[in-house]
Amino acid sequence: MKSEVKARPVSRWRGRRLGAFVFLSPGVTYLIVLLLVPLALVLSNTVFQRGRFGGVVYEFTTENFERLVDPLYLGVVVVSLKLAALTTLVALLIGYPTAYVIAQLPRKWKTVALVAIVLPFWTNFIIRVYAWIILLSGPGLVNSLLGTHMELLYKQGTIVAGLLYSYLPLMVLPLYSAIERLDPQLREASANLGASGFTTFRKVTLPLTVPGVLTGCLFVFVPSFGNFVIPEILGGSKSIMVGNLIRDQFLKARDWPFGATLALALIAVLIVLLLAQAWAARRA
Amino acid sequence: ACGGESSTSSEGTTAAAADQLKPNADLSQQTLQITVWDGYTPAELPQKVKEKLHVKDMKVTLHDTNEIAMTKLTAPGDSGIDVAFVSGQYAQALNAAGLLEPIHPELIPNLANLYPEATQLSYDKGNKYSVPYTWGTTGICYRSDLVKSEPKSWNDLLKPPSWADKKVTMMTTERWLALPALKALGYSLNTDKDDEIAKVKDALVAQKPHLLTYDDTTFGEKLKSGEAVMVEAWDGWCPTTDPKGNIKFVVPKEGSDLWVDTMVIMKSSKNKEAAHALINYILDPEIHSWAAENINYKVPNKAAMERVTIPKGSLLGIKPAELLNGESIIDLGQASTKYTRLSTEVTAQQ
Amino acid sequence: MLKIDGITRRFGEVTALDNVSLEIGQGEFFALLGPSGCGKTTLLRIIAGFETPDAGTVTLDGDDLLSKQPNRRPISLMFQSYALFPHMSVAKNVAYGLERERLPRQEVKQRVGEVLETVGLSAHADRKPAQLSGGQRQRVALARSIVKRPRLLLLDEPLSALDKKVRADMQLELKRLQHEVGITFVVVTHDQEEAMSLADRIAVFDSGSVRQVDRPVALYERPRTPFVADFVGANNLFHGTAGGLDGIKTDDFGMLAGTPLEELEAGAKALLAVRPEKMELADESAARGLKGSVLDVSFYGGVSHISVDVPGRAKPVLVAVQGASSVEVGAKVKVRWKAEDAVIMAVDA
Amino acid sequence: MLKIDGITRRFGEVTALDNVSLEIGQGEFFALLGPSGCGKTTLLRIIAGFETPDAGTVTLDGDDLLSKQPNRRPISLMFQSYALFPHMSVAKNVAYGLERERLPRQEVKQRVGEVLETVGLSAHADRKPAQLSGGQRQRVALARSIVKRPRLLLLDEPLSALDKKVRADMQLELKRLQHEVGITFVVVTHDQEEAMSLADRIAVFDSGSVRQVDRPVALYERPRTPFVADFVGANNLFHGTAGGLDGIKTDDFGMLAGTPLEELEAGAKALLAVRPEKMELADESAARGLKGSVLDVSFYGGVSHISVDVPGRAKPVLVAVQGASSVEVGAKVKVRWKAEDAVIMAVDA
Amino acid sequence: MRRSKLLFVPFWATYVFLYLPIVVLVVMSFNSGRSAYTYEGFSLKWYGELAHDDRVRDGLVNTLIVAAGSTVIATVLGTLLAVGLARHSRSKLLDAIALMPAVLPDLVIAIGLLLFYGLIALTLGLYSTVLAHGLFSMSFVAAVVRTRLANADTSLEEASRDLGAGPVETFIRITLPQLAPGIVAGALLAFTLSLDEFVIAYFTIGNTEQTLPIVIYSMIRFGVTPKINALAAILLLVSFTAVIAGQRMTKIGEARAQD
Ligand SMILES: Nc1ncnc2c1ncn2[C@@H]1O[C@H](COP(=O)(O)OP(=O)(O)OP(=O)(O)O)[C@@H](O)[C@H]1O
Ligand SMILES: Nc1ncnc2c1ncn2[C@@H]1O[C@H](COP(=O)(O)OP(=O)(O)OP(=O)(O)O)[C@@H](O)[C@H]1O
Ligand SMILES: NCCCCNCCCN
Ligand SMILES: [Mg+2]
Ligand SMILES: [Mg+2]
Repeated sequence: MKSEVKARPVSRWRGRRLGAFVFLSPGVTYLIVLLLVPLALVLSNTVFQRGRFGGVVYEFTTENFERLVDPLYLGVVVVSLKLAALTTLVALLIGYPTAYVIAQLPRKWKTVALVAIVLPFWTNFIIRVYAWIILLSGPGLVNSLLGTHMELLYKQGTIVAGLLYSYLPLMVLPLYSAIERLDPQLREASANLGASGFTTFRKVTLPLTVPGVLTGCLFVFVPSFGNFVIPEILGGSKSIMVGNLIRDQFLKARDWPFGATLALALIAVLIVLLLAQAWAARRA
Repeated sequence: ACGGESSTSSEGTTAAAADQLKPNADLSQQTLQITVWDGYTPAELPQKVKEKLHVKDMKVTLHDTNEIAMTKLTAPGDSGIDVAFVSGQYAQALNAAGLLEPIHPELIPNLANLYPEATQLSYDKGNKYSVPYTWGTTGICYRSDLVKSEPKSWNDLLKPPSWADKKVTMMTTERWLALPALKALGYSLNTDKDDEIAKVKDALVAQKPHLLTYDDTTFGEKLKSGEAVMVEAWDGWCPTTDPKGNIKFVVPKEGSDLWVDTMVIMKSSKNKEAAHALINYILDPEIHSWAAENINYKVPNKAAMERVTIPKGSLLGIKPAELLNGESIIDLGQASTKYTRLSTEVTAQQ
Repeated sequence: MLKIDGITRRFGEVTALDNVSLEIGQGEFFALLGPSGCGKTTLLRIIAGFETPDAGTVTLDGDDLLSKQPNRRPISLMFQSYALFPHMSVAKNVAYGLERERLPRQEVKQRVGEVLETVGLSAHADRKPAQLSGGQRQRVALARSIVKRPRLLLLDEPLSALDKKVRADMQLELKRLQHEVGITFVVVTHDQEEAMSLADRIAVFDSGSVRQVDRPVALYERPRTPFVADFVGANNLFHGTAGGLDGIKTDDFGMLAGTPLEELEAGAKALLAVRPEKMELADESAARGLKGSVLDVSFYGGVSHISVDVPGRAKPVLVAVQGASSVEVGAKVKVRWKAEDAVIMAVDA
Repeated sequence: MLKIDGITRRFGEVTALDNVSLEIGQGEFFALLGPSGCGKTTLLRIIAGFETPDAGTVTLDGDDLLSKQPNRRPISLMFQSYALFPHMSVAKNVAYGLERERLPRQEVKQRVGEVLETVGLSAHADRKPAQLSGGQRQRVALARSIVKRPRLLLLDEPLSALDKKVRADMQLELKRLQHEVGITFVVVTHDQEEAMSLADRIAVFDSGSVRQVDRPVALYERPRTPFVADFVGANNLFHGTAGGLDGIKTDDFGMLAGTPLEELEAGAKALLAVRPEKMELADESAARGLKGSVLDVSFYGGVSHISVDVPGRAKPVLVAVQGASSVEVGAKVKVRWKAEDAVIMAVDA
Repeated sequence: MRRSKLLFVPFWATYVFLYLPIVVLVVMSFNSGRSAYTYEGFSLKWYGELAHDDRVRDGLVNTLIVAAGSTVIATVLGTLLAVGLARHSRSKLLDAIALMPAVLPDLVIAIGLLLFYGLIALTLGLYSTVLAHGLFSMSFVAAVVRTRLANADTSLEEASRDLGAGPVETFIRITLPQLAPGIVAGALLAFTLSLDEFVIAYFTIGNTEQTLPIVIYSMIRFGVTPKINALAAILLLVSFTAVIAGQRMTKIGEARAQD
């Protein structure tokens, strides 16, 4: 009997470890080899110097980190945060009701609506962004239709619209996935207790779909934050974002050490966000 | 100019001892892999090269910008590229990094077709590691029917008159972002002096509220549509041959640059004989003239240019001597980050 | 007054409710009784507004209910599967309905405290539903629906997961609510004793139709149809043909004594029903009664059930006696009853 | 044989199980009875392998169970909340366990058909759980766990959503399984009658501890602790001090007749319990008995409960009589009992 | 329950927002003129030009190979990862690492992989891009699937274990069907993102291959031409056809499963 008592925790643990191994090892191996090792390679550059003609000179320096705190770069970070946050907010505001309606649709329409969300994205990112130029530019469609000559492009608002357009599906899909599994009886119970549709949404549906909201927000916020193509094409590079900074270091200045340092800073911000997200999702 | 000297004599050329190449190597044992801008070589080039040079195979990779090409070429590991097309100052940087094979002139008899001026370009005097493919300058491209007065000075772009307010564009590729202000202020395009760069920055920041946008690629479209009336442009991309005939190009009185897009052979190439043969083939007037006729850039190839019939309004007529008035952009090594920083600081300005 | 008129609801091939009409008075305690799957939940869901009938109307005090949104109906429904909000504590779940009425915080707090006290969960106010046992969850669901004191309270198996003690307390509480607050109750229960003891009237359902609506004692003592006789309480049924005012004729047992509920045509098919507690177990040598042998004796606490195998009957005859019984399995006995304790009813062809 | 030894399980502050030990024999029908939240479900979940105890061991025929993965235990658990697979039809749900044993298709089909027939859901084989009523779902859950015929069957409130008729059928079926297949049953039920009639032995739980394990009749007639006396069946309890072999001394009623279960020290605190059905309702003028007036008469079908308010007692005395009662509310009566029908037990200080 | 009509406003707004530019693209693809802005008359000539463009065709084929390959990797690994993280791990750090590829700027991943592939002297090809796209797609799939696992009722899995199914079988037969809508959403996302991805593909693909975005990126430097619009229109047509065909197939599959 005694030996059984001892044997128990060990073998239960073994059972759990086996599960962990089966489920986690393929993905984790993949992450280590193709994410962590390459990231380590990039980040190891942060403490070295730019070679005279680009490339890396393996001499230790802290200069990159000193540059990092320059108000110039902080200003760019603030703008990026602002635009990304705004994009995320708008995406959530229109993405949530959309996902909600899709989740309630009859089964056959559900798939259709869902696929219709991503279908435009099976064309091409750059083509779609250019489509906005056709729409919004001086001689573009909107102005022709309205008979006006407004300058609609090259503004921060245009950047937000472009980011929104690019990342809205990343908001809708996780939200759909979260809303779809809610027990409809909970909404019924809420209505029965006198809650209006909106209150039910606020008090029951929304709190129960917080994990989906968090995932969607992360999916929209982060690539918006790190984007460089849209500020360039739709914003005319008049406001740049963190992504542009990093891109410029890697591709223009060929200052990989500083580019890696900026990337490190970005990753640090992301990790904080990701940890917060993981924490909030587990709590929800 | 001083930057040019220092880099041509830098470690690159001296360190990279030339391989022994066999003039009569069996090219059918070699393959070719080139990287080039889209549309910058004839689509049927690989086919023709295979037929003419009897190489086993030839493949073309496209790159969009010099910077991306540089990233691929400078990454650790074998890029697999034999011949790369990059602009002059990048060829200079690649060479300085020891990545280029010196050109073996004996394997490229067609070098003789080049204008003499094209062998004395400051980033690579004597074509030691690069062979020029196209060249040109930068100026103001404008709508003659929409401007109240013809632009003459870079200042017309930097401080646009009220009728051009928010109807001008600039390029952001950093050396070209700085060019108008550098020239307007009378500085060298290759300056690395902090105070001069600071003044340039002030000028560009002051200009920013009056810009339509920064644009490196589609400024021609914007002129045609009338969204912009004056833009900073490379000569070949200024659509002066537009049938409406209302687009003109001017090199401002303060002067401008001379840019060159070149062909280089990678040191890592295992097909160096074939690479030389390819460059030689491209310098053939019949092939090289294709570039002038199709991409509207002048080629530094006398024999080729003579074959070209120059359409009305085209800038192909600019003579090499005129081009040489422009200052060559050379790689500034460590100091080039100052221009990145300038570009960042200007664009980051809200 | 709640008036249900001609309600029909189909799910594909299944007709869950078939032309159901009921009238339930103000302040009445009304029970729905019927076999599993007969449509009870469906009816409650229609009244509450979560199911739309294919035909029929529902009015509350003359107002059409069906056209109202669920949250606008003065009705609380306790769900058979509870439907507790998993992200809210017990107290929050219970407070939910009150908060929707914009009651002052203090009042909400007080009423929630009271009702949790009533259902015996004061100590669990801060727990989440996942941290509760089955019966505790059911009590939260009950508390959540009664705390609102709506005009109409619909309870779907409200006490099925509770032990006898707690259940008795809850029953008392429901009665109190009915009397003090004057709420109308419609309660689904499979527990007949519960229905009998609590309800003013009971509707017996079968396959989507109402079979009988009556006061408990009448339902028990005067079932009008064989289904009700069989379904409500245990019963010993004998088939035969009407044989005058005092019995039926059977093939196997001859004439059996009983009292017809209504006049029956002689020769019509009829059913005679005797409750187990009206059955008497007599000695084998007794003069009257059907002969049989004891098959099984089951002890149910307060009563014992004795199954007696009577030759000629497929099902044994059930006899209930108070307390533990001393009769032995295998004993030869006779079962008999008084004519006034046996009910005779017509059988639909 | 299932041996549970010293099992303790805590959830934060709550001790759901506190050093529980039980031995359940091969082929035994064992019931767990206890108030809502006393730890019954937790115990079943530990046996099935979904909860790890903080201390204690569980062995089945000498093999340690706790070290086994749930799917390697020869045990079926029917979940209190059913846990039906929503994406599978009824038939698929039931077949699931058999398919895991890699039985031939034909056999699976046949056994699923049989068990669905047994639970009365043959017509619903192709429906999804969402298309079933509450009771139908419970029967699917029951079918799913019994179809495997495991060595040990754990049923958590298996029949709570069923009406009396279906429930009686299911009870018979469970009994049949026990006898024919020799399965050991551990059944949680809040239905005492069910426990009494089905179980070979019953364990009464309270707040995570076992209070008494006994055969049904013994448990009912000889409760060993006040908790059991009060919890199992209705009971009339009188507090007093031990007063010899034939009664207890009370403050309000003097000496009350009864039979002590064990010898009690004179003057020790004691409790006297009389079952309602052992109570006799006598005329006001009767010689013996406690005086009181009738407070309420409730009809429960087979029996009626009469509450009698006896001055000097907070709770009314409960009297059960068979059938509907003729006594009127307000009537003056006396309640009395025979000494051998009243049990006297010690009260822990 | 009746749904609020009000919710349909943002619902339709979303679709209008997503499709307006697409409609414009398609209309302009029939432009007989060269301008991207002014419609000069109907013409199919741009489609004709496209038909002869080998680069576009090869790019399309490569893109589909990369998208399909990476989606398969991502869906399998991402789903396993999501379940593993939700059921077998308490590590928040692991949670965060699993999300990183989805949220790191493409460029950082691209450069990292370029360095890594260089370090191990890998000869690049389509497969190196498949692996790279698999990386970020896996992360998206895992995250979407996890939103379904949160708060999930574990008693179903317990019931399955109880009925004799091992962890793997339980996963396949019970967990997976529960997760299906999440997995489908995740796979859709993965496929979509890969179809569109430019930067990482650019740096990780072999020198002889190109994906469509790379081809388009170089075509588009001079702005949109109707030829590119025509390409977009054809892509849309292909997508619609694929989706409708897919719908049909699942319907037939379902009908079969019913028998
Ligand atoms: N996950 C949990 N966290 C905290 N407390 C819990 C948890 N699960 C159960 N409990 C508590 O443990 C006690 C025993 O719960 P259990 O479910 O075993 O009761 P039960 O006897 O089955 O009751 P019922 O008859 O109401 O189903 C209860 O008080 C319950 O609130
Ligand atoms: N969504 C549905 N689709 C198909 N059939 C359904 C659906 N909902 C209920 N049913 C069927 O309708 C009938 C009535 O169901 P209902 O839930 O009203 O029964 P109930 O009387 O509440 O039973 P129980 O006492 O078992 O809860 C049942 O036969 C059930 O199977
Ligand atoms: N960046 C170099 C400027 C010269 C223009 N060359 C671009 C080639 C694209 N066709
Ligand atoms: Mg029901
Ligand atoms: Mg329980």
